[in-house]
Parts: sequence; C-alpha cells; structure tokens
Amino acid sequence: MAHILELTDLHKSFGELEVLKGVSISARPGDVVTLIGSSGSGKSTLLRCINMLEVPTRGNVTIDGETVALSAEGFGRHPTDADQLRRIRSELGMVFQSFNLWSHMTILENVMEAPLRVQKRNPAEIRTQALELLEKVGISAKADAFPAQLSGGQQQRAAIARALCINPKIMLFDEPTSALDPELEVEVLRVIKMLADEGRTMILVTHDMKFAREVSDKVVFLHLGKIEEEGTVDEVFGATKSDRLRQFLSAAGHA
Amino acid sequence: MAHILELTDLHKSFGELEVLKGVSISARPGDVVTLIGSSGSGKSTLLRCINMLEVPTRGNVTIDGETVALSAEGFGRHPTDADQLRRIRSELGMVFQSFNLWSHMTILENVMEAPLRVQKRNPAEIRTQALELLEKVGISAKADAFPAQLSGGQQQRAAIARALCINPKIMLFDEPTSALDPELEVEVLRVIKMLADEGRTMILVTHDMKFAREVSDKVVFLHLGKIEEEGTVDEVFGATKSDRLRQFLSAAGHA
Amino acid sequence: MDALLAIWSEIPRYGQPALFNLYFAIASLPIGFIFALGLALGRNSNNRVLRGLCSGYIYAFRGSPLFIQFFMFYSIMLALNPIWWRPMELSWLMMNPLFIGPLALVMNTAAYTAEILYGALRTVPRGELEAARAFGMSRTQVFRTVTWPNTIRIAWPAYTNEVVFLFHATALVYFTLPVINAQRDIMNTAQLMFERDYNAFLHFSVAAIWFLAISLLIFFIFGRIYERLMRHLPPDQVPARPRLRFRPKYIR
Amino acid sequence: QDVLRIGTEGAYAPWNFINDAGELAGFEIDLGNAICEHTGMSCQFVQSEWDPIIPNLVAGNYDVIMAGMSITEERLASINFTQDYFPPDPSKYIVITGTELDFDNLSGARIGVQSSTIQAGYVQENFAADNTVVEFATFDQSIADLAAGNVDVVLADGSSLEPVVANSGGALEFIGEDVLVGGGVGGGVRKEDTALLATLDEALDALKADGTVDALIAKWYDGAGPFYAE
Amino acid sequence: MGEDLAFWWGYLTNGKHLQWYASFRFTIMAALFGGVLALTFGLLGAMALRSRFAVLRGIGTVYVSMVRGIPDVLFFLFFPLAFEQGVEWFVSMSVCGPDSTPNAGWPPCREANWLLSTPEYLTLACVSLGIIYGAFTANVINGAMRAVPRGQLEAARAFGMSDMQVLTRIHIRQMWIYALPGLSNVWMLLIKATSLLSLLQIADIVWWAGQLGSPNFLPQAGLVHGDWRWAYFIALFVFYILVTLLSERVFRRLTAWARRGMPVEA
Ligand SMILES: Nc1ncnc2c1ncn2[C@@H]1O[C@H](COP(=O)(O)OP(=O)(O)OP(=O)(O)O)[C@@H](O)[C@H]1O
Ligand SMILES: Nc1ncnc2c1ncn2[C@@H]1O[C@H](COP(=O)(O)OP(=O)(O)OP(=O)(O)O)[C@@H](O)[C@H]1O
Ligand SMILES: [Mg+2]
Ligand SMILES: [Mg+2]
Repeated sequence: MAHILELTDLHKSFGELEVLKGVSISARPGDVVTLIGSSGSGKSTLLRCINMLEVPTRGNVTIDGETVALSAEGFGRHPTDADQLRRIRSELGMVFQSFNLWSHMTILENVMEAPLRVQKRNPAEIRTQALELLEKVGISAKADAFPAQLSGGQQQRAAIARALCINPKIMLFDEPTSALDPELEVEVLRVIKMLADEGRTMILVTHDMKFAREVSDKVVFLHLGKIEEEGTVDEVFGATKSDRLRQFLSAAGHA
Repeated sequence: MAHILELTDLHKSFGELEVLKGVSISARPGDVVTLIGSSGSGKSTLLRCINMLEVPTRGNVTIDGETVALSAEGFGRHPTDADQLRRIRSELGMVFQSFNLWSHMTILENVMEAPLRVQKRNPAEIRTQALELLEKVGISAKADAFPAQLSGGQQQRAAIARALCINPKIMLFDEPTSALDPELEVEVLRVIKMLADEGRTMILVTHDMKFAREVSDKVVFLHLGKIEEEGTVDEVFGATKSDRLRQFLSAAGHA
Repeated sequence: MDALLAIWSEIPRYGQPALFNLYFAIASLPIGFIFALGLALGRNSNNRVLRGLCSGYIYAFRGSPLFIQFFMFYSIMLALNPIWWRPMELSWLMMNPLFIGPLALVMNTAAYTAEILYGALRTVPRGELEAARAFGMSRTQVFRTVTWPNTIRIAWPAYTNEVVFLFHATALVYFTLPVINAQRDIMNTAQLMFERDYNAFLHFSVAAIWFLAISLLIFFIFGRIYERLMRHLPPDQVPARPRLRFRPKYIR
Repeated sequence: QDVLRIGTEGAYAPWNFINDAGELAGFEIDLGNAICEHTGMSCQFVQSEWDPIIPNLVAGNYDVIMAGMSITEERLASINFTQDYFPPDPSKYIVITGTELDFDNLSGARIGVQSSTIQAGYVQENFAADNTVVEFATFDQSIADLAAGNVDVVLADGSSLEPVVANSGGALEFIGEDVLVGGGVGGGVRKEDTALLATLDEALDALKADGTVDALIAKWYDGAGPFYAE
Repeated sequence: MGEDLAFWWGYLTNGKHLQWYASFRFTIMAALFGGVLALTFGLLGAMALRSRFAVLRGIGTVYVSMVRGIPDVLFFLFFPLAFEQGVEWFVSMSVCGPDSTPNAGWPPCREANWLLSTPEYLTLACVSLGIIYGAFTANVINGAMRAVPRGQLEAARAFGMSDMQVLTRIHIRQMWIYALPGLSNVWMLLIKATSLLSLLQIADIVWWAGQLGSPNFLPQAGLVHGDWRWAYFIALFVFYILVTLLSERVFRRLTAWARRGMPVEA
C-alpha cells in the first residue's frame, strides 16, 4: 500500500535554534502514528510542519503522493503554490491543544465554516454531515451554543467534529487532552479511540503513554529534534532499546 | 503537651455558599497536619481562616493558647484587636500556591521585609538569618535577584525562606507545589520534607498523596466543608473507613 | 431656582447649533473608520515600508494637537486654493468649513481609530487564526472568518470612547475655521452669547448639558450594539461595557 | 487718573499692528502716546481680540478703545465715543485684479468681512440673501483668503485697504463704488466715564489744533489729509 | 545664496520672531505646572474613588466621569472664566454699594472687577489643565491600584503588616508600574492641550504663529509677504510631534527602570 504521508528529512530552525534536525516519517492509510518525547523535543513543531503552519527550513512533505511546493531551502522559505497549499490543508484535519474554536460562532457554524468557505460544498449537505458528526462525538445538543458555553471536553469534541467535517485524509492531533481536567479527558480520548478503530489515518502528539499504547500502530520517540527510536507499540514500549526512551518512559510514570 | 493550634467549630460562608460547615482541628508542637480533599472542598479556605485572611463566620482560632479576638458572629465579622492580629500573623509563616513574592523587591529584601517592618528586629541580625535561610533552601546565589528572574521552584523556596525568617510558630502551606512543573516540584518537596524532619509545626494542603504519606503526623480529609475522616497516615491511607475517601484516593491515582 | 429656569429656557437655543456638531461627527466617523482599518492593517503588515508609513501617520496625528491640525489644514488648503482648487473649480467644496472640518477630523480620527484597531488586531487569538489557516482558508477568508469579527469585538469599547471624544472634538471646529452665513456650533454659540452678557455659568452650562446628553446617547447606542456583539459570551465573561472603560491613550 | 489703559487689536495695519521688531505700532499707537503726553498720563496698551473688544472695555480691562473703531449708533448704545480722530472713512470693495462684479444684482458671490465690524453689518443687511458672507476673526485673514481666492470680494475700511492694493504688486484692486457706513473713527469709553471722556476730547482738540493729528495721519496714510487744519 | 541665508536669518531673528520663541515659555510652564497639578488632583481623586465613605466615592466618581461627558475645551474655557466671576462676585458682596460705580454687564460694580492679564490667565489655565487631566490621572491610578495582584497584598497581610504598611510598602510601590503607561498617555494629552492657551487670551505659540504668518502689505510694518501661515502651523505640528516623541522616550526609560526585575507582562 502506498504511503499517504511522507516526511523526508525535515529540518526546522527558529533563528539560531534548530528544533528539528532531519526527521523522516511515513504513514500508510489507516495508520495511527503517535509522537512522544519530552517537552521541547519538537513534537508540536513537527506536527505543524505537516500542514505548513511552520514551514520546514529543509526537507519535504508529501501528502497522498503530492509534495507541497516550497521555495528554495533556507530562511524565508515559503509555499509557492497557494492553491495547492489551500487544497492540501483542507485535506488535513488539525485538532489543537487549546481547541481554538472560533469563539464568536456557534458550534454548528464552527463545524460548517471550512467546508462552506474553503471547499465550497453544498450548505444543506454540509449541515447534515455536521449534525451527524456532532451526534457522533456526543454533543449534538450543543449545536447552537457558543464555545464559551461548553466545557473543555465538549469544546475539544466540537473541534474534532470541525476537523472531521472537511473529510480529511489525515487527522492531526497536538496533545488534544493536555488542557483538560482528568475527568473531561476521558470523553475526548474515547472519541479519538473510536476514530482510530474506524481506521482513520491519524498523527497524534500525546503525553499519555497508556493511551498511546492503546491506539498506536506506530510510535515515534523524538529527542532533541531527532527520531531516537520508532516502531510498533510492542517494539517501543516492550523492547525499549535507547536509554533516553527508557528514562523518558520511567519519568512518565510508566516503567 | 499543650496544643499549639486549635480550630474550634469553624464555619465560613461566602454569601449564600457555606464552604466550611464546622471544622475542628488541633495540632501539637512539631505536628505536621496534612489537609486533603477534592477541589472546592474548602481546604484553602480553612487554611486562610487560620491567619484570618478569611474571617470565619463562626468558631474560633487559638494559636499557642491565645484566641484571636473577633467581633460577634455573622456576616461582617472581623478581628477586633489589630495589634493582636498583627502579632499572631507574624507568628504564622504562610507559603502560597503562587508564591506571591513581592515582585518589586529582591529575594533578600523579600525575606527581610516582614521581620524588619512588622517585628522591627535588628537589621543586621535579620540579614544574617535571611542569608542563612536562603543557604538552607539552596538559593543563596539568588539573594539579589528579583523574583521574576527565578524559576518557579526557586521562587517557592524563596517564599519558604521568607516565611521561615519571621521565626513562625506554625508554617502554613497551601498546595506549595501545584503551580510547579514536576521537575521543579522535587526541590520544593525536599525543602518541606527537611522542615518536617526538623520538627516544625506545619499545616499543609496538598494534592500529592505520596508526599502526604511521607511527611504527615496527621491527615485530615475534608469533604464539602466537613471533616470526613482524620487520623494518622496508617489509619487514613491504610485502613480507610469512608467510601468518599476511598473514591478520592483512587481518583488521585493511589488505590 | 432662577438660574435653573434660565438654563432650561436657553436649552432649545442650542438645538440647531448641535446639528453642526452632529454633522461634523457623522460626516467624519464612517470614512475615518475605513481609512483607519487600512492604516491598522498596514501597520500590522509584513511590508516594512508600508508599516513605517502607517505607523508614522498614526504617530504624527496622535502626537500633535487637533487644534493645530485644524489651523494647518485650513491654511494649507488656502495656499492650495489658487493653484489647485480654483483651476479645478473645486473651491466651493474644498474651502468650505463643512468640508475642511470633517477632513481634518477624518485624518485625526483615522489615526486614533487605527491605533485602537491595531491593538485589537494584535490581540486576535493566535490559535483561532492558526485554526483558520490550518483549514486552508485564504488570507481574505481568514480575515472574514476570524480577524474581523474578533477585532471589532475587542475594539468596540475603545471605539465607543473614540466616537464620544471625536464628538467632543467637533467643538474645536469653529474656533479655527471662519464662520459662514452665521453657521455656528454649540461651542461657538456659547462663546458668542458669553461675549454679549458675560454669563459664563449660564451659557457654558447649557453647552455642557448638550454635549453630555449626546455623549450619553452615544454610550447608550454603542452599549446596545456591544451587547449584541458579545452575545456569544456568557454574561460573566463579557469584558466591561463601553461606558465603564476609558483609555486616555485614545483621546485627543 | 495716572495710567491710561488703551485697548487695541494689534492686527489692523496701519491703525495698529505689531511691527517686525515685535512692538505695537501704527497711527493709533502714536496718537495714544501723544494724548498721554498731553494729559500727563502714562500709556499702557492692552491687546484684545476684535470680537470681544467692547465687552472687555465694559468689563474694565482697559479704559479706552483705540482700534480703528467707527462711531456708529449701534455702538453708541453701549459705549460713548470721543470726537473722531479720523474723518468718516469710506469702506471699499477689493478683489483680485480682473474680477468683475455687478453690485446691483450681486448673487452667488462670496463676500469676506471681519466679524463684528460695520462692514459685516452692512453686508449682512444688503447681500446676505443671495450671497455667502464669510466672517473672519481678523482683517489679515480676510485679505489672506481673498488673495487665495477663497472669497470673491472683501469689504473693509479704505484706509486699511489702500496699502494692501498699493503693495500687492497689481494682484489686487478696488472695485465698485465706495460705501459710506458709520461716522469717523473715535476712541470708545465706558458710558459712566464722563470725566475721562472730557479729558480725551480736550486732548484731541488740542492735538488737532497744533497739527499733531494731521501730521500723524499724513505719516501713516501715505500723505492723506490734512483733515483737521483750521 | 549667502545673501538669502542672511536674509532668512535676519527675518527669523527679528523682534516678532524672538517674541514667538519667547512665547514657548507659556506652553512649557502650562505643561509642567499643569502636569504637577494633574498628578496631585489625580492622587486625591483616586483616594476619593477608593475611599470607604460613599460620599467621597460619589464625589470621586462624578469628578472622574466629568471628562467623559463634556469636551475638555469647554471646561478649559469655562473654569477660568467662572473662577474669575466667582471671585468678582465674592468681592462685589463687600465692595459694591450705593457709592460704587454701577456696571452694565458683569461684575455688578466696577470696583469688584478683577483684571486678568497673562500671568493670571496662565495660572488659571494650569489649574484648568490640572483639573481636567487630574480626572484622567485619577482613573489611571485607580486602575493601577486595582491591577496590583491580590496575592501580593495578601502575602503582606499574612505576614502581619498593618493596612498602612501594605499600602505604602507594597500597594503604591507596585501601582506605579501599572500606572506609568497610563500616565504617559495623560501627559501626552496634556501637552497637546497646551495648544489651547490662546483661547484664554494668552499670546502663546499658536497665537504668534497666526500673527507671523498673516500676510502683510504695509512696508512700515515690516517685510511685505503673502499668507505664510501654513508654514508656521506645519512648524508647530512638527514641534508637537517631536515633543511627544521625546516624552514617550523618557517615559519608556522610566517604565523600564520602574519595572526592572518585574514580570514582563502587564
Ligand atoms: N515560533 C517559535 N519561535 C521560536 N522558538 C520556537 C517556536 N516554536 C517553538 N519553538 C521552540 O522549539 C522547541 C520545540 O518546541 P515544540 O513546541 O515543538 O516542543 P514540544 O515537543 O511540542 O514540547 P511540548 O511537549 O512542551 O509541547 C522549543 O524549544 C521551543 O521553545
Ligand atoms: N472569596 C470567595 N468568594 C466566594 N466564594 C469563594 C471564595 N473563596 C473560595 N470560594 C468558594 O469556596 C469553595 C471552596 O474553595 P477552596 O478554595 O477553599 O477550595 P479548595 O479545597 O482549596 O480547592 P482547590 O483544591 O481547588 O484549591 C469553592 O466553591 C470556591 O468557589
Ligand atoms: Mg507541544
Ligand atoms: Mg485551594
């Protein structure tokens, strides 16, 4: 099966600081890839490079066989094909740590906004799908509420519905539960688990090792901007090779 | 041995909301009393009643045999003897969750302020003691830095030194580590542990059950403004009686 | 008692002059706002030249007195009259206080409003912007979906103040521009009456009452609009309503 | 009375103005000083804006107005005037050279005047219906706006306009017939100051008789006069 | 070329221009004294606003709200005139009688007349500015007092400091940091308001600019020239921008100094 996502030799520097130092990852359709690593290791940056919220200073991103067109390497590198970028982004559903729902729109409007404006699909059809998705993540009762009226867990589920409604080829999650209280976390993890079971392609940054074990097809351990270890759950958690990973896992309360 | 702290039948309401519903606690010199309970159970309020940052609507506080003089019970109750209040407060060293170091003073000035202004002790003598205390909590190098230039853990240790410098009869800690990253937490807990081992009287609010086990002479479990269970570490953690406490402990990751 | 009666009976006399103040405010606010939006976006842009120009403009017009700006505009327009306006047969418009007044006010309010909008632009939640970009929205779509709605909500209380203070600033117009066909605003009328009978308490009080009443009306209307704008937030999370705020930064 | 406080505008050449040295100068300044010398008082000049110049006199900010003020019935209602020290001065229309105006059927013109002057009153009365009257705070501003073409014509005292036309290098010229409004120019005093009025009149009599007034007029108005020689 | 320079130098240093330059002193004095008064009234106003007594709070609120409802020009004109008339009324009570000279307008008799000239007007202008911008200052200081984090005050109380000690040792010390940006803004306002002095018959920089720029056709009065006011007003425009730029620099330094060691935000 062909790769749906390929990251080749990604580098990213912020000024002097080199955060990613050559990372290559690939995923097949249906894969759940989990990125783990200590704080500052570059997980978020890597994830944000996938949809060009950060433009990698070197290396390429290929989604479903299409490589994002970028200008020459170095600082000031930028996507050269705005249309392509827009199209590719609208195939990637991103869920942020802090939800980032548009606060002045109702939940339903939030979910419908991108399909309507970016994909320019039929409003009635989007509406049906949006309501179905809200049903699916369990907050259909809140369709007409504003984000501020929802709990954190509900907001995150709405954000997931919003990302799903563009029918993305890949879902990207950046620590989707770390801004949540433990009780609320559970609901969101359940929704993500459900998506994994459905066979969606997902790239997931998480601190929750237990959860990573449950859902991952592949686990990638980032350390100081490099892949220190990668493999299946059993390989990474069961037969840990690197000392650094062992140390990290023990600090994460999971020896 | 006489009690150094006695709280008798404390009640506290905020408007309609009754947060403390009759709490009595006593401590002997050298005791470490730990308050545990879920969020909103009234732990902070109880601690703040001890030094009258919140004035209890009913009940009394007695420190080392001296009862804080308060006006008649009910709303608008207030301390009637300003001198006594000042004296008693300067015998209670409080450490806050968010440190509350005075941001416009250096660390050394922070530590020296209360002994100098409130206790009006000899500046040279205070200075010597302050430097010793900073040494003891391990941040003597930072004496002339401003709080904002320190890490959270260093700030909290400075706050502990500040509280110690008034030679308090009792130290009060309100979740001293919950605003800290796990790595920084360790340093602060080590300092508190050291104080406990020295035989200081301490009242400690914490969420960290492991730590509570280590240091406590007495554990008090608050639930909805009442004491649901209290006793030694072994009694409370080992032979838990109340269902509520069992539930709380299991949620706290400590079955 | 007599004094109150005198004030009461003088109030209607300022009705027509008040129309001039209202005209100056209403003629300059919408144009000033559009101009300000351009300036704010320019100041927020990545283009250094554009950013410098917009910042410079905003600084100059906020950093100097409106009183002098009026004199300056009038004398510049007058100097341009023989070489531009007359040959183009635009004198009737360009030299009219009813045009120069709003012109100076537009230039001025644009700078103040731009500062407000710029401040608001900077506080648009980054996360919401990123979310929009992550979904593949184009620049204009991001502006429509996230930037604009957030900006206007954040800026509204400060803008309300700007509107009130711009209205107050209209009192300066006839201190600086010639009076045509006895067209006088509130302040000018009060001044004229004062010079007749030297009754400062009466005339200036009445003028103050007019300004106060219209200011309150503006606060009321803008407060209503604010409530509508903020209906997406539970009441306890809505920032202070316009009438409660005031920021000297945005006053001339 | 030792000090005579004279209220003047300081922006109405050649009557009263501030010269390049930054001092008050002009016909009325010289005349005032001559009066003071004659009466043995010391002169103190007080500058006032034109518009409130009469109220300021009434309020007591100075004792006499010498500001090229024509004696009119309307002003006599609120203050007294000394005898004139300048004969009735025809008002003149001034325009940019080449402008044509038909004063009999004047309409659609922009007429500039200094506010609160006799000319302002005259224009309001005769032309306001079909024309635009633009009132300026000072004489200088009215000329500036005329030269810049912001008003079509200005009506003002001939005595002040003469030097303007003469020194405009042909850019400005008189037009139409002179207008006679108001009496001569005199000093304005408060109604109740009868003693001061008598003193000033007596001084003016003397200064006219010895030719001082005529000499000053000739000095400041390009050799005009003599008006008061016997 | 040299002749031109000499001519312009001569023109720009003639008596009229020297008076113009000298008149900057009014503007500077108005700004300085007005500023000091504004700070004084501001502190008093803030104290009133934070007072325990409802009456004082009411007075403070009315004072602080005043500037929001009516234009500052109006107050700037009204206060000196009203003050003058108030004094005259007060004097007239004792002075005016059957023997005194009656007066048509105000005051009732001429003996009660208070003659205002530039020094008095300037003083009153400073007080006006002080009152108007004192209201803004009061608001800024009040806001800054509230911006001091509660925890800072609580910590002080927990260590037994008296209310006075908390106020002076912690609250006011930290207040300045939050107040400085606001005070800077009020100061800019005040500087800009000094352009209004000519409305009170003070021959200030704006009045002189108008005089100097007005066209002159009488050789006896000096250089014959057309309408140059635009040049003079542009000069003033630039002058004010430079002054505000300079004050902003100073305030920025001051703020940086005041908050050394403090958290960056706020
Ligand atoms: N926009 C930026 N400018 C400068 N440095 C940045 C920027 N974004 C991230 N960094 C730096 O890059 C490094 C990696 O950041 P990143 O957010 O990717 O870490 P992370 O692995 O996601 O950590 P965490 O678990 O805390 O979220 C950090 O040192 C961070 O300070
Ligand atoms: N100043 C106050 N005014 C009104 N309500 C208050 C106030 N302080 C605390 N409360 C309420 O009192 C209850 C108990 O608060 P308290 O801070 O004592 O809880 P806690 O046990 O310390 O919780 P946590 O573990 O979250 O700190 C809460 O419901 C809180 O909302
Ligand atoms: Mg991250
Ligand atoms: Mg608490």
